[in-house]
Amino acid sequence: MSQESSLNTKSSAIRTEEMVLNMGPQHPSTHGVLRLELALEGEIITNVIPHIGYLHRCFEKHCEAMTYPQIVPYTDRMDYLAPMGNEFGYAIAMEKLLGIQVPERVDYIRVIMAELQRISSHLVALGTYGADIGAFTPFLYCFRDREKILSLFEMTCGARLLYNYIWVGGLSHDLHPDFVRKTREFIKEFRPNLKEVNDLLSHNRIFIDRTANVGILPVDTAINYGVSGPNLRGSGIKWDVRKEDPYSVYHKFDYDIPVGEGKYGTVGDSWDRYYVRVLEMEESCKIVEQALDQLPEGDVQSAIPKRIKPPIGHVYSRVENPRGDLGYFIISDGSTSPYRVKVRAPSFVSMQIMNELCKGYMVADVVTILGSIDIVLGEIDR
Amino acid sequence: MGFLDSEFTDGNIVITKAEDLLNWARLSSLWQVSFGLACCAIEMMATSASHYDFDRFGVIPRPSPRQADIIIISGTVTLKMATRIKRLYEQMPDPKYIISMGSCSNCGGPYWEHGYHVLKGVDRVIPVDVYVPGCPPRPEALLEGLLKLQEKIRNESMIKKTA
Amino acid sequence: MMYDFLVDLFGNSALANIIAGTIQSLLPLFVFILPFALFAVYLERKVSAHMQDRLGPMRTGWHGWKQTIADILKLIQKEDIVAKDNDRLLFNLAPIIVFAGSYAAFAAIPFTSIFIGTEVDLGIFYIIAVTGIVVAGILMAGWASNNKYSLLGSMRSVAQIISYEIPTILVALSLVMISGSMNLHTLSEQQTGYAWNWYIFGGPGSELSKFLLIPSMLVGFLIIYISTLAEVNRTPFDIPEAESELVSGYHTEYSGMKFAMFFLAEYANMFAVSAIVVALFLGGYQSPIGYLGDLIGAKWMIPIEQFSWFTIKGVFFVFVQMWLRWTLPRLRVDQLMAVSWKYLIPIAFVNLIIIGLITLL
Amino acid sequence: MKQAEEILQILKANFPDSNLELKTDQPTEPILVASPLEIDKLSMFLRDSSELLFDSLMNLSGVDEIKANLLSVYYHLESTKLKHKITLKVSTDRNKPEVSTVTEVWKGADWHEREAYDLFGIIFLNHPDLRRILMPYDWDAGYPLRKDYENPEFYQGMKVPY
Repeated sequence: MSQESSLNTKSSAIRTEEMVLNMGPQHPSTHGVLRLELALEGEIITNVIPHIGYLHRCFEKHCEAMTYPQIVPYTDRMDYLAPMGNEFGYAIAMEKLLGIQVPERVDYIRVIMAELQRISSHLVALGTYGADIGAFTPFLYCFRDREKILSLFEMTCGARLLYNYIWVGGLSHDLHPDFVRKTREFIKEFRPNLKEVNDLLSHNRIFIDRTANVGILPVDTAINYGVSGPNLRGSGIKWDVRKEDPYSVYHKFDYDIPVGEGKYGTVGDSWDRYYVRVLEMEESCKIVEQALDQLPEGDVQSAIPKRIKPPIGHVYSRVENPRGDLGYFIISDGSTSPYRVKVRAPSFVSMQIMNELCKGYMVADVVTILGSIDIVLGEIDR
Repeated sequence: MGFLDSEFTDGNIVITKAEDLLNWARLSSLWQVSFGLACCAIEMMATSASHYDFDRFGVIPRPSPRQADIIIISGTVTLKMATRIKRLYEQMPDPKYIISMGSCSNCGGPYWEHGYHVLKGVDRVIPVDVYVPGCPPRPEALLEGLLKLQEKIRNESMIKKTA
Repeated sequence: MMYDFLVDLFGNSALANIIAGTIQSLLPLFVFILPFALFAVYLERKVSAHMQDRLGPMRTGWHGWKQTIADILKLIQKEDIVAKDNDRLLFNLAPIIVFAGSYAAFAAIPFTSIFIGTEVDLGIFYIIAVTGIVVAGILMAGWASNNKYSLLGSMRSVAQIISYEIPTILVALSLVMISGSMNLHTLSEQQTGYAWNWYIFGGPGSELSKFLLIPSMLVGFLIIYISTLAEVNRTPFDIPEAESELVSGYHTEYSGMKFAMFFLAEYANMFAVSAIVVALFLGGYQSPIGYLGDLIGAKWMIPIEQFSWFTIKGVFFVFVQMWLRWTLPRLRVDQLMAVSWKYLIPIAFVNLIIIGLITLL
Repeated sequence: MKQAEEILQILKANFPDSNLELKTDQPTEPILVASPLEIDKLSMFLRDSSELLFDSLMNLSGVDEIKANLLSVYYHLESTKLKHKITLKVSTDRNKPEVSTVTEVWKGADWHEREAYDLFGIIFLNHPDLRRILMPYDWDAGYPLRKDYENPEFYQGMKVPY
């Protein structure tokens, strides 16, 4: 009887319960092995708990056991969509610690490689984002163009994905004689292809409805969380390590920093973050063209030290990777391998805003928001 | 050995032909779990994309393991992930096949020595049919691995035990 | 017609009736639906591949034409998994119901002027009612799977199919008002002659009302095409099986042949809804340019020609469905509902009233 | 834009009791050494003071200084408005590694601190959710990045060494 009465008192409201939905580690749109624990009220998200570490490959432990040049291949495997950027960051940090000045040709080639890598990385981001929203065809168009960049890299250093190309103090190979011509050809045919993807995806009404006004990230929150790269710029602030903290020869080129403008919704929504990447590819093309025009002659291996043994001390240095501000913190104890290396991975930091962004949206929007942050699990877990 | 026994052990024409047909069906429609682990997953995606086109061989990605036939372990298997991979494998219906793609899932790859959180070879948790070496393997290498797997399936038999 | 012939063939007895009934009901399944579903899956893969700069299946036969046969043969060989916590009865029943529901719709579809499964006077009504069974099957599948993705997928699917049935019915109703019949055979017969007599161009006749009807009919055609897209869960309305969110929706837990049944039902359904659109608006099996059989005086050729025309029109709309799928992203579940309740239904209502007023003229 | 010395002067004026020290013997950037239990108040001041405005935590790294029997935490701060940077360091006893959390100040510190806890065993006092992050939740073989870490033979029945 008492049970019945207690039921009766509550019968005015239907008993509801939060549903916990486990997304991942095997799920088509978690971009790798991320696990998201979603608390749902119907289809509305009340809480998101990301669980990471499914790809923790002990990068930092390996650094402590390897010599300085041996670390380069391991840096490749962190953000495996932008290995050139990772190597670049490591080389810059080590050169700062060692006080090496690299030949100008090396700097130019590094910039060309890093920018081509940025294009290829953003192409993957665009393609997978389209696939997340349900349009599968742009994904294949993006991969088609990416293949062309990979063949440029292959021509230079023989590898398709993980290059071990940028060494401390130099490069592993000089450019192939055809590289300059082929890169120019690529950029010439890439621009119309990018427009095609734009027509198919960026300005598609359904795509805009799905992404505009979803997952709005205010600038203050973004900075407080330490978010960087296209995610931060999507919130409408012009902040790029290449301009704020110039490294290599970036100061010699003329390019813009695209920012989110809230064209179809609020500034800082998923569409803005997405579109900043599209615009950045165009800017990267500009940088590559200028660098190819100004490319000096020289030996790319003249500054490579025979034996790397930095003084006791520490260095923190950062570069603008496709996903944001990639920092290396290296402590040297005077031996041939570092005492401690810590990587500030941009995706690791950006991933933390998931909960902030997703609350109150629907299950489908989790995919939209996650895709717009553009994470790489190799970098988050290292 | 009696006549009937030899009919069944040596394989008669009807059984052999039926078997060929069934093997052909299995090998030309290998649906893959759309599941990527690490760097190799990007090469796996490139293999399914326009330039290399996995679909030519009848391989299409299925998001649910219940509807898949092969699982390509594409990348480093960590200890935290190993149990999930085992579960994923168990969720797949028989007959199922596994391609281990890349050094990491073959044997731990570059992380074999200091990787305190890396499983040194996915064959420590699930049985592997084809190993594809490389770090990461090129798409051509993965295609070659798939052809090897098809060869293996072609020689399977319902009656005769294969190794 | 066919039924009578078969009954005659087997001698007029109760048994003959049963045999004739069985043969007649299975005939479309084996002659048309299964081959069509196999062909449609192949077509989908080829169409998508060529739209994406790829080749698609190439290794099984000429340009991989045997691919779907291999797929089905493989699916038969697969282990049939029923997990411990699945509701065994419903889990096994669901694919059968879904398949039966989409298959039953073919009974009332007029393929030619002489062959039609059963000529029911309530043709449209019957098809809409019988495809409603699919909803029950999907809900069963989602519930019995005991999987959260399946449940969410089936809930979405049910909400979607029910919402989009309303605009479909409203548009069908406007046609019923003009033609005065619910029989699809009659409807097709009314659109005889040339393409100008199709209902999308206002139907037969040459009075003023025909020309007044044309804009309304075009609107009606668009509405019914969009809502049938949603009813068969195709992009941009493929939310129930949204791969990137819900793994594969309500059939996540199904393996082997049971999955194949969902798979074939989906493609059979694609043709069924296209067939309805064709029968209502595009003259059904009628040729747009007259019959060769009439021209050379071979009357027996006409049904064959009609069948070809019907299939061509149907497959064309199936092709458009595929084209859309590989071009457009998908909507979100609330936007999907908004499209139906905020746009399609009011427009369909207004359209219905306008058509009613015109027919009163 | 302020140099490390100026920042130290400002901090000394506002925190007269703390013992702050600027190490300039490094070949690259100088380090400001602070006390582990005061770092939260110090950070709050660094963020909010109108002269400093360190609104962004670039990096937070744990370091095992086994020779000195210490566990240290390095903070790399940056002001996106005033464009200056500073490196803070706190050191704590290896046997009782306790540091105040800065998650209140910079939300981005959350996962960095969890990572430092996971890999070094540094306990961040008042952290909202101090769990392992990269390693499995049931990992009981210690903190892998400590210099004296030894890998277990088995984890959940799987052999760990090669």
